[in-house]
Amino acid sequence: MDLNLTPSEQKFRDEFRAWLKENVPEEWAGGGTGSEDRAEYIEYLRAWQRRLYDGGWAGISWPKEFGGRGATLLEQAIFQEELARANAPQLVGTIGLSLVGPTIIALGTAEQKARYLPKILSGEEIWCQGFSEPNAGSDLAALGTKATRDGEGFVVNGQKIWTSFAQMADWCLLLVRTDSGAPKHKGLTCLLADMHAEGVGVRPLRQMSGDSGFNEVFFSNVRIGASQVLGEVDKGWTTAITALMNERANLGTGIQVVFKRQLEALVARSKTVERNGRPASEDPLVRQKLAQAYLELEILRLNTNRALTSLSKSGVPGAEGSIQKLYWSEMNQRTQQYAQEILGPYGQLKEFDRGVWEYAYLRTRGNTIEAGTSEIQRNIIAERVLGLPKSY
Amino acid sequence: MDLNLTPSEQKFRDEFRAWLKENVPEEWAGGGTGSEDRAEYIEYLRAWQRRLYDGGWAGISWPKEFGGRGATLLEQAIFQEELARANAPQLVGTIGLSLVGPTIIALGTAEQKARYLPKILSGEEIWCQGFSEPNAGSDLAALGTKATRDGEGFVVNGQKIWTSFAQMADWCLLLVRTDSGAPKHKGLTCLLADMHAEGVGVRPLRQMSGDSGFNEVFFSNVRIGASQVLGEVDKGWTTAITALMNERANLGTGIQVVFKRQLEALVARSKTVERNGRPASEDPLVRQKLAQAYLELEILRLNTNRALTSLSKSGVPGAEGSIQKLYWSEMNQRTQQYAQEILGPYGQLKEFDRGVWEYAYLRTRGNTIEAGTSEIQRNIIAERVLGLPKSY
Amino acid sequence: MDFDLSKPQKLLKESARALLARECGAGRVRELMETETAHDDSLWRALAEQGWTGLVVPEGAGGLGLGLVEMAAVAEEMGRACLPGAFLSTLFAAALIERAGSEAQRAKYLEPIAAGELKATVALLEESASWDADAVKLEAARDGGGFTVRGRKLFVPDAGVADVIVCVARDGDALALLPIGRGAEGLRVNPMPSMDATRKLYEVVFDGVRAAEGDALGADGDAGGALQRALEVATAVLCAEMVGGMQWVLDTSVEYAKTRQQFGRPIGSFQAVQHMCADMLLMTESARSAAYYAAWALTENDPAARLAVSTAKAYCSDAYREVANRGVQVHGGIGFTWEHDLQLYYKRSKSSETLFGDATYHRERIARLVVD
Amino acid sequence: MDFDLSKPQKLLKESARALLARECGAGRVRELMETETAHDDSLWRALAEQGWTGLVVPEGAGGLGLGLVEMAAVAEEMGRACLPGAFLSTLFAAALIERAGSEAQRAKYLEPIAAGELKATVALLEESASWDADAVKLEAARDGGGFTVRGRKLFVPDAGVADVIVCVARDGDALALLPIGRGAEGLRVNPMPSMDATRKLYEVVFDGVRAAEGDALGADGDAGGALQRALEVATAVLCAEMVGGMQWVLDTSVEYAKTRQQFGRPIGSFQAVQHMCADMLLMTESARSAAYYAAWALTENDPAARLAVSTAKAYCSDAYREVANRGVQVHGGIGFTWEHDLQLYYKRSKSSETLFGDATYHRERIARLVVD
Repeated sequence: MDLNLTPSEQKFRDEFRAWLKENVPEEWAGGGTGSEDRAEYIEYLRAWQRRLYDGGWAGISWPKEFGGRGATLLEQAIFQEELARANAPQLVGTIGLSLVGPTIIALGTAEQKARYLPKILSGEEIWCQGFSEPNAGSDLAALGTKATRDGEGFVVNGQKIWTSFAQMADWCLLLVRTDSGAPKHKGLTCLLADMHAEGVGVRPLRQMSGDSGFNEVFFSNVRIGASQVLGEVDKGWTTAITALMNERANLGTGIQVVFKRQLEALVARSKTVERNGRPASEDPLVRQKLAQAYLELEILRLNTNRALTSLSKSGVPGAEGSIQKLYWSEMNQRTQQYAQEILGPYGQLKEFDRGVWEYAYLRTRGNTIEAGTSEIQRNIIAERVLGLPKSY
Repeated sequence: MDLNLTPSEQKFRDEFRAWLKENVPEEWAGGGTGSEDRAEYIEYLRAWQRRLYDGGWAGISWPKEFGGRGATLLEQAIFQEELARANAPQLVGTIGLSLVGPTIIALGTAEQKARYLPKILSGEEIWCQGFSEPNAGSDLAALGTKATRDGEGFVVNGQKIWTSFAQMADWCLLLVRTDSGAPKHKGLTCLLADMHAEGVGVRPLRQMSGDSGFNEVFFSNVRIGASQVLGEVDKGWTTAITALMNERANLGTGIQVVFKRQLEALVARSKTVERNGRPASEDPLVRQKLAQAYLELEILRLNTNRALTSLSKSGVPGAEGSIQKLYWSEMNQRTQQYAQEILGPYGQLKEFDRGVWEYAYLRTRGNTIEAGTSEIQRNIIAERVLGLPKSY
Repeated sequence: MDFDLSKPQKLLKESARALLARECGAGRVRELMETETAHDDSLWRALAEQGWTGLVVPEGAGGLGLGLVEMAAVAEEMGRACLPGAFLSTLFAAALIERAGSEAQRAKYLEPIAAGELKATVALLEESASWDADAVKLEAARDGGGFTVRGRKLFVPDAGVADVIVCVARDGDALALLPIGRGAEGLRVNPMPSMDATRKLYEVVFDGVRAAEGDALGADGDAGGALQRALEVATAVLCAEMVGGMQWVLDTSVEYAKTRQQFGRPIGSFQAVQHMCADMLLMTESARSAAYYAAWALTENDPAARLAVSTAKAYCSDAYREVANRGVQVHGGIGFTWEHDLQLYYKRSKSSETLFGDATYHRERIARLVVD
Repeated sequence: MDFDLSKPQKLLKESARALLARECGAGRVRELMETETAHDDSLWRALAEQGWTGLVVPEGAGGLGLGLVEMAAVAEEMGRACLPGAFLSTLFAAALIERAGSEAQRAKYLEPIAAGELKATVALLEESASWDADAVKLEAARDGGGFTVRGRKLFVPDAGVADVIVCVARDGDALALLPIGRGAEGLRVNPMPSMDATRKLYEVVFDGVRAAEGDALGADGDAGGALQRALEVATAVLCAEMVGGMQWVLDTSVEYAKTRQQFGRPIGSFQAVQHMCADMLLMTESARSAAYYAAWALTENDPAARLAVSTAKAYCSDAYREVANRGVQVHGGIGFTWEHDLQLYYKRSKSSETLFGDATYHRERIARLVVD
């Protein structure tokens, strides 16, 4: 057991940290471009990814032969942490980089690899992921978007939901039903769908927090060629699982830095808001809450490091992702509740600290739902880790 | 809405309170007889019930024609509260009075009523309830104790568990399987079993708290006559449900007084134990815990009063009992945990306050298991109150 | 003992539900959220026509003179409808005026309030955000037979639409309760946009606002006591309102759990969902017991009333939030959208949690009464 | 970075599990519970033969000189076996002697401790039951080149079997750490029977007990610092022990959930039970991360070590209790019996919760480091 970084891990971190110091745009420090224009904003993010690419920092987990850096799992974690620590702009190509790219590498044809991978890395093409549907959330395999045969290709009709980045995406990793007669896990196919094709519509989905991080995507007689099948026809469930494994292997290393920054801000705020005539930070109840938030976050960091070690050694993603997701999502909800209790009515104001507490409290509520509800995560842990019999 | 007692309720309360003042044995104030002798202890409790009977305070919920007092539901609650308030000895005949008696009244033959009811009232005969088995806990209908036909009567073989009062009981309301071929709810029969019959064995079951409130009861070729069937042969599930309804209609009105006394003791103790160099009662964290314990108990009292009102008006016991049971059992566990946090290591001592905190903490752990686990109560609430579909 | 609404109380509650369903559906609530004050004249008139603006105002002052249990029954339905606007603020102010006002002052304010012609609020909180009267620092400086107030109040609900703002100021060791009319010289009201847009909050700036000595309420000297009692009344009514919100969330979630299918079965057949719903029921019913008891105890002037109010608010503050949390979880993604009405209740649960003091605050009050 | 036990560490842990399974099965634990001291010579010899009594004792003092990660690995297995007796007490005392003792004192005590010939404990708590050294009031009165101690200590673990009791007393502004031998004149040790009978507590009465000035540890003046560091070591080891207990409860509950049938299915197929087990896993693994990190940080003299220890103890205190609570609930009635071994772990979870400070205590320590 040695929790220090190895010299080569340190070198990786220092190198990337130095690069970020040079390259993170100054105007981003406030968390945005300053511009209200949506198209400009997207171009800005594309340019940022392009810069990472040019610097050799795109696809760091990808094998070198596909233009990646072939980094270790721990280096990937360091990469995410450093991005967050530097308060770098959002990675607009994240779905392509962490989910679609690795799946194409695993299951794509030579042509698909040549056609799509370089543009994912360079940020020239942005991807989104079209899996969930209004009636297929936790029960993903129940999805109903249909692709019917049309000559060599398909015609797609249906609706997807909770699609991040859809409003700026060029392509979509789309899971559709190609055989309605088969059992629900059997007749699915994964397609590489052009988001600019005729018949594709995107509607932003406003959240209770007021912003629109997700979208609905509508497919109305959208034609997709045979060369756009990823994996095999009617074996899309395998492709989807490969993609989801890649998603769940993301242990949330970046998000922890964000949490840490929020907690530091809360500690600082606790010294300026009042409780019983003195700074809240001197109130024993507030202190308990701050300490609990601190220790839970610290344990998240430690759990992550253990999971990284274990994944690095086994090479096989297990249920670590579910454990991490369950932990951080519920932790974050508790912490934001503590923040509200500490800040009192200030925490609800839209103009106190630019509304970050109000926003975070609301946004956090989605954490235990998105990317697999806490209930689904507990089922996975019970069944896959503990070997308990299936509950349904 | 009027939360005051009506004049007749007040009269009832005052009368019983006065009677208790005269009749609760002084030596009981310490919570026991002072004698270590088990047989003596049981006799003592029987004598106490006899005294209640002679005073006209046995079977207060029973119709007058069967020797009861025909009291209203609220008067029954007052009765329980006053017993607890007066710190009166345990009601050794409680299973007979609140569970077996009402079931015999509802389903028994004229002979059974004549034979059993008076002796339940007088405390001459003590009853226990033989339902649960090692393999039939939450799933009661899975029970396997067998009664095979033998001429007009039955021969019983099997084992019961969690049987309170078995070590002192004269009779047992025994649920057995009379038809192994039938679906599990169908082939059951309820018998009135003589605990002194040959082949009946009782083994006290020690709890983690060290005492033995429950027993195992073994039936080995025990002969039971045909006249001892309560209800109909193979329709014992109906009889059992009638009995359980009577059990669950007990809303825990007595136990609240016990909780109140414990909380008062905890508040008093919080003034003598230290926290950061001053009485714990001045520590803001301790104060929050005491207040939370107080308010939860107060709400238990209010919920009970609402349930009593609703039961009185509808006359039909619904899921009120499940709601009450779920609430008080989990509340009591939280409160005992607060007590431990407030008392620190003192709370674990067997000789601090005569070990009541140590005992209560451990004993409380059984609250969410006995008389229907919290999981079963939540199922009942979800399905019977909220109308959600069955989960299994 | 009868812990149930009487027939007339039940009728009142049913008619409130019907009226609010008609006049204040979710669409209307959303429209009002988007306005500056969340107030709507025609809706207000509808409430007033029912007599609700004067429901607990004494008959002598033009009200219905009913008790707080009746008020709680109506408030529960208001909470169920997530009624926007100044009802609770006006009720708080009216309760304060009733308890601290002279006969003339009561006539002056309560009659138009009962008639629906006057909306009011109480400006209490300052930077400390404390609900303790002791924390009031804003000074009512005495000069020439009157007061001059300079400073500001924060988190004042509905100040943007109130015709009268009762300012709680410090007058030496005592409190001065100064009703300041809208448009008074030196008075400025600035929005403080907050999570719950159905209950708008404001900063109220007093830039040398003057009040005549005779305008001050609580001239009998117990302004502090009157404020305390009025706060208790408003808190009990808020608790009843919270119960109504919880009931809406519970009903809506149970309904969804019965119909939403996943894995070929309604999600309500999964124990995890079942048990969440069971807990929501338990909390909602417990909150209801506590809220109505507080209302009853205040009406009866029961010595335990103060304790009953803090018990209710401490419990309801935690319970509404937890019910709302579970409601969103049962709904999954759709419950997290702007489009779904759950968000209205989710945000209301949060604003109600802190209004008139959160659970921690009320637990400390309980401790003072049962520990000290 | 490698957050995993090394091969030798794993081997050590496996051999500890095997030995404890052989020497300290549940039957043995129950026998020892019923004794006066929960100590057994042959079991102690078995531990000593493995070198565990000197595992973290420096090689120069006859120990194995291993680090706290190795100790944590063994302690985890001890917790899994619910090992009764004075191991942790002796480790605490040894850690204190190692940090506060002169070379001669270290030789005098650590060598026999490592050899398994000496058991020891530290007498710290008094009536206040506080783990803060500042709360120590028992006075070591200086007289004629020595100390006289009059008063009592409470909740001293294993004092009934310790050959040496290190008494933490007040010497003006400083602390005096006085090793008092069993049988010293004026020393009385009275049992304080407590919930967890595998870890016996005692009142230790000092009725004019004398100690020579040269016997006192911490002559270099930093007795307080040494006590603090020793407490941290003992706390980290206790946390690892708690992790082992959680793992036992988790494994046993999962096994039961797989086999116990109700309603024609294993109860582990009910979501309510599944989710309780999933939470138990999450807590056990989180506690493990925290405990091993604390052990590692202390070994490395990491500046964050103090924070790591309080993080681990605050989390483990809550987690072991909650895991044990769920363990009983999953088991139902049988888990509540004396007969079932769960009760051993249930009670150990409680005694461990308070030993060396409960979660509230350690959270306040964390606050001092991260808030102030």
